[in-house]
Amino acid sequence: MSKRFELAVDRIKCDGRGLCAEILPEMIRLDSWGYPIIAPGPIPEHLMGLAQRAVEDCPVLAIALRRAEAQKQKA
Amino acid sequence: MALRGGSKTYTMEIEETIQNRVQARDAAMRLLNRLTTGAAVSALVGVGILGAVSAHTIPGTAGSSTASTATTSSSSSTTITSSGLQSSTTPVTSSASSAVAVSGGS
Amino acid sequence: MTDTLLWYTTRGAGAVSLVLLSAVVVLGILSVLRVQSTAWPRFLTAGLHRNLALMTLVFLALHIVTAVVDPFTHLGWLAAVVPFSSYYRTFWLGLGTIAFELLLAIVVTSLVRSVIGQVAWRLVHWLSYASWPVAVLHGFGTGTDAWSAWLFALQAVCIVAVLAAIGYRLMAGSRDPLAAARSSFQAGVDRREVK
Amino acid sequence: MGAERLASHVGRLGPLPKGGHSLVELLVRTGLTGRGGAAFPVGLKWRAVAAASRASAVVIVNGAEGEPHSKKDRLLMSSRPHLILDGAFLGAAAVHAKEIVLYIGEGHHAAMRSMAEAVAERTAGERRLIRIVLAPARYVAGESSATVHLVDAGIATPTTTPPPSHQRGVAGAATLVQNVETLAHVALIARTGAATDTVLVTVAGAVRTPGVLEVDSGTPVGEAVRLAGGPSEPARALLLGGYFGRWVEAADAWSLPINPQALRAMGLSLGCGVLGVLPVSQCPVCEVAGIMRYLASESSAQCGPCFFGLRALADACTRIAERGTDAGDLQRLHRWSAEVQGRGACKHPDGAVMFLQSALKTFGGDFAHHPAHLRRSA
Repeated sequence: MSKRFELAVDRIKCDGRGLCAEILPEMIRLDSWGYPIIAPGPIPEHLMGLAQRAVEDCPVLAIALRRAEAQKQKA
Repeated sequence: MALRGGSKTYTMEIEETIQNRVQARDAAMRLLNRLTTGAAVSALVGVGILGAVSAHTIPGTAGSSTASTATTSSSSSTTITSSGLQSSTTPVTSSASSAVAVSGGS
Repeated sequence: MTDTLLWYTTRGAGAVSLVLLSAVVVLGILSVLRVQSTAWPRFLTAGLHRNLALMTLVFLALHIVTAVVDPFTHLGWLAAVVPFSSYYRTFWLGLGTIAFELLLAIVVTSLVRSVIGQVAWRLVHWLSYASWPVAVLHGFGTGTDAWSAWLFALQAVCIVAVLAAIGYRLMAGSRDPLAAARSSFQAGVDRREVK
Repeated sequence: MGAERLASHVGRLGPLPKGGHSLVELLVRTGLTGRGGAAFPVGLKWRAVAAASRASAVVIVNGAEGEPHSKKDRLLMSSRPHLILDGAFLGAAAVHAKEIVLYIGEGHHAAMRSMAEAVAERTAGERRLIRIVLAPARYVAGESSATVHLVDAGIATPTTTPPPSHQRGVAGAATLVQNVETLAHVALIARTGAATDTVLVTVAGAVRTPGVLEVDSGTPVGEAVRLAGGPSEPARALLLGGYFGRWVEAADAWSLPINPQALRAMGLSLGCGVLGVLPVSQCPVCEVAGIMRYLASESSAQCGPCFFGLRALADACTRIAERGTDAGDLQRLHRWSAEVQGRGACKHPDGAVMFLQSALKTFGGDFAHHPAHLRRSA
């Protein structure tokens, strides 16, 4: 439970390169202008590897993994 | 009401495209692995081929004995720059070897 | 016998490294240009760029190690690390050392990009445009005798490919769709001089 | 109606009381919320800044007032500057700040002069704390991370949150960004020990005497409109809370209480306190299209979804306004506004989209059967 992560996009850094949506289409799609729309909620275990890949491959470091819990506390 | 209907068809569209995009992703991942492996193999083969070509184009040609004598002679006189020594011998073989180069390259 | 084998391997690995490095540079530029198609997603360009860059290091290692242990050249390990410290072809070999160290810096910073941050990473990555030409020069300078014809042909191909990619990039301009609007907005709310 | 001098200010209200920790708890109890638009609970914000302060916090007194119809902040600055300064000093003491920045819209000349003169009347010790910074006249310049970015780097564009300004603001220090009216309320609460019972609103649009009013909390909207001379022609709807606010049909609007908490309980918001009256003579679709165009042009073009999304939404609104209703455009409006929501570094796209969604709800019929014409505000 404590190891649940979700994806967070830095909207200012993101310039719509779209690699994340190519790598993880299960959770990320692009809007009409090429910017990612992330499915809400924690990343399922079997997609963690791809999610990590999406984070590492972002050319502008605009997407990151963060603890799902921290978000819940805030909301 | 238009909104309800609209968003519903839209989500269905998304479900469908997710499947396609997952398949495209998997195909591209396989392609990446194949291309990388292919590049590694061709690079290794390339080292072999280019090494061989390099051996052939060495002055006095392929004979490894000549090459090794060249090494020993130069190692005995390290202070003399070997580049000067070798380049002086090139004009004799250069035209022939460049022809080899062209045929080998194609 | 082993001596000459080493010597040939050095040259073969050097030439292969140059080809790989050129491919890496071209792929990097294609990445920035956001080249893609349905069968060729953008992460493929990026992934290949990274994989080939790591592969380049492997072949460069082969190139350097075989050159260093080759008794003919008497390089010693110092020459592989400190530029212009070898007796053998001091200048041209020094270029090779520089190119390699630049490349090493580029690869290492890329591996720790998330730690050092995007700005620092990008600054270092600009060194690619220095590393590649220096490597090409190193190839020209050290390619001996008739081998140079071979090498020249290979290098010509690499140079044409990279220059074409660079030219394409310069013509294409910025691919960030927000760049123009962003800078014009910022110009309107920039009060740095007033402060 | 000149600015109140320090002597009369002190004469009227008495000296500035001690604030500190007990004031923070008092603010939490009174439930005062920010009057800049976001309505964040003031006590909680002060508590957070104080916790992160390490005696080096910064207070930004936000008088940017970039909202096109709002006038209440500049009126307050030009008439009761010392009340605002009192609130700022109380804030600085409560969060252990080392600096107070007066952040004033560069077009608000009277407010600027009044605040500068008021500062000059204060003690040397107080003056040392204060710095005045001019805010560019753009909508987002008053957004809290943008105020911090301007003070820090000289560029009034929003920055990525988290971390929020109250944790990491000016030069990395915890920063309290507070609207001028909010600080004036704090200055009064600190003296009386009780919640303030008035609210500043700007009545705009189709009323006889548009302007700023101070009304008792809970006053019906209709009463405020009557105080502004009443509608100048039959009213169609009310825009409550400015451009990030909500549309309400005139018939439902008049009875709404002007009270932040009560409105919030009804799913509405007083926002920055603008009550905009739309007359029946004006086409709501065209009005909405114009405002969407403005909000799109005020995107700082840092986040793609905001810049492109708002532009596309404004374009679709304009197409409906100019060429008449199109089912495709209407559907796109709904889809895109859902897509854009929550996808900016700041709340600009969210505010614009909520405005649009409320318009689509309130003026659903107008959007569904709009003839081809475009009537800008007459």
